[in-house]
Amino acid sequence: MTHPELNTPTPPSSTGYFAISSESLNRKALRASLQDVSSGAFVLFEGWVRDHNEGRKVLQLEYEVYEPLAITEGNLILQEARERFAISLAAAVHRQGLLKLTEPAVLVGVSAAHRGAAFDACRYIIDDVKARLPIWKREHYADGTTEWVNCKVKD
Amino acid sequence: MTHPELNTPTPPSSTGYFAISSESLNRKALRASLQDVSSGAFVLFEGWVRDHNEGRKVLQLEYEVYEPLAITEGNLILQEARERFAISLAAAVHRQGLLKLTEPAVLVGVSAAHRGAAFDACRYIIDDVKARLPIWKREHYADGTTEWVNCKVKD
Amino acid sequence: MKQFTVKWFAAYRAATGLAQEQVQSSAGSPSELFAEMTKQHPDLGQYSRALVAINDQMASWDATLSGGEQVLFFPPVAGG
Amino acid sequence: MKQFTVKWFAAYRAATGLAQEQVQSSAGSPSELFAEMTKQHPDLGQYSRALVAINDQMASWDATLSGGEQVLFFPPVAGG
Repeated sequence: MTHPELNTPTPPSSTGYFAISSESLNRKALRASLQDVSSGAFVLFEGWVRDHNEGRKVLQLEYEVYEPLAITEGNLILQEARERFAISLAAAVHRQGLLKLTEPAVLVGVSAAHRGAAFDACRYIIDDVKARLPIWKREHYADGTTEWVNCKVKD
Repeated sequence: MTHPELNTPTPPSSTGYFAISSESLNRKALRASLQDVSSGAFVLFEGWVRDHNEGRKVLQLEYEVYEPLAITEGNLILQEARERFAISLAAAVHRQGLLKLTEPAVLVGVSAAHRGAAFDACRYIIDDVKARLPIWKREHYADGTTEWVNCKVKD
Repeated sequence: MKQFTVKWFAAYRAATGLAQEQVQSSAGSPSELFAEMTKQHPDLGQYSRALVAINDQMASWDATLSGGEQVLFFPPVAGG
Repeated sequence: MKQFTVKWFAAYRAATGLAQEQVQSSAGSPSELFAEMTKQHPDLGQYSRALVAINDQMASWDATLSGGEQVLFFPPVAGG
């Protein structure tokens, strides 16, 4: 069963959007889409690639995304944030494919009349993006091996 | 009594800095100063100028800063944040002078290994910057009048 | 016996060597289906179970499978 | 009588018409000094009291003034 309609990124709505990108993430475009003259606060979260994980040197990072569900679930998280917190606009974009160490893996931006709601909503969104979206990270180590992060049964 | 040594902005330290700027704030420079390969999270707060306040249309905004004390107190707030939260680097910069509506009034950036500390520290810093620093805002309204914000005794 | 399309992702795909397979099973839930599949693909045992989707909708491990569904097994996610 | 340098900022400067003035006073604390100044500059009464600094250090309203200090009266701050 295919869902061709889910393979088309949801177009930016009037209250924000969730997107998956194979290109370097564009902070300026994200901020511009959230600009709003009635908002006094803007909070941006950026996920950065760390060069070490559990003692191993990381050279590059790869994200696999199951895009149809990541996009619908991502937009659902944004919708929940707008319902729970008094915010103006919210948007998020997540990388897929190979990333260099200096590139951000995810951006979450929220504008609001007041800062409390902007902080709370931004944190809610990134927490749920990390916990609920079908996105997996594979680290490529200096010793030539790779590993899917956080997948193994804990001993 | 003069304190010429306090009129010199504190130079960027290895763990961040607080600054006052008469020019448009530079987000890129702030982020670059907080980049750190051991950090997985970056949180940026931006204070935006709203076009209305209590029903009146705001055309532009003016910040008066008592710079010697603002800089020492601002750096003290950053130092407190580094002591209370497990963060890598923190910096903040606040505008003075006349601002257009599209310009940010303040930027606070925090990098950390994990996002919880980055969010908590960023919020701590902006809360205290707004409450403790000798900075005053004067709104210029569409009807030609101006007012120092939040100064009047409440009825 | 019912028929399912099972899709494997990330570490699961590496463990099974498959991106997708057609499965005959009497499993009544994703939980039962995953347990059966782990017998066929013992390497799955080293990975934790995380989320499951049915026909591109997030679903519960105890959801009812009637047959004909596409079942997506997701290893622990790691976005951000 | 002690001598102080008092500095006014923002709304206080607008209310007093002064950025700075030399003051003779027997006030023992910033709190007492501000109350005295409000009698001289009645327009100060419409504004709330907020923070005070002595010799460029944030201070308490009940701090001891010995004379010779520079006292900075800050109206309610509004950064960000």
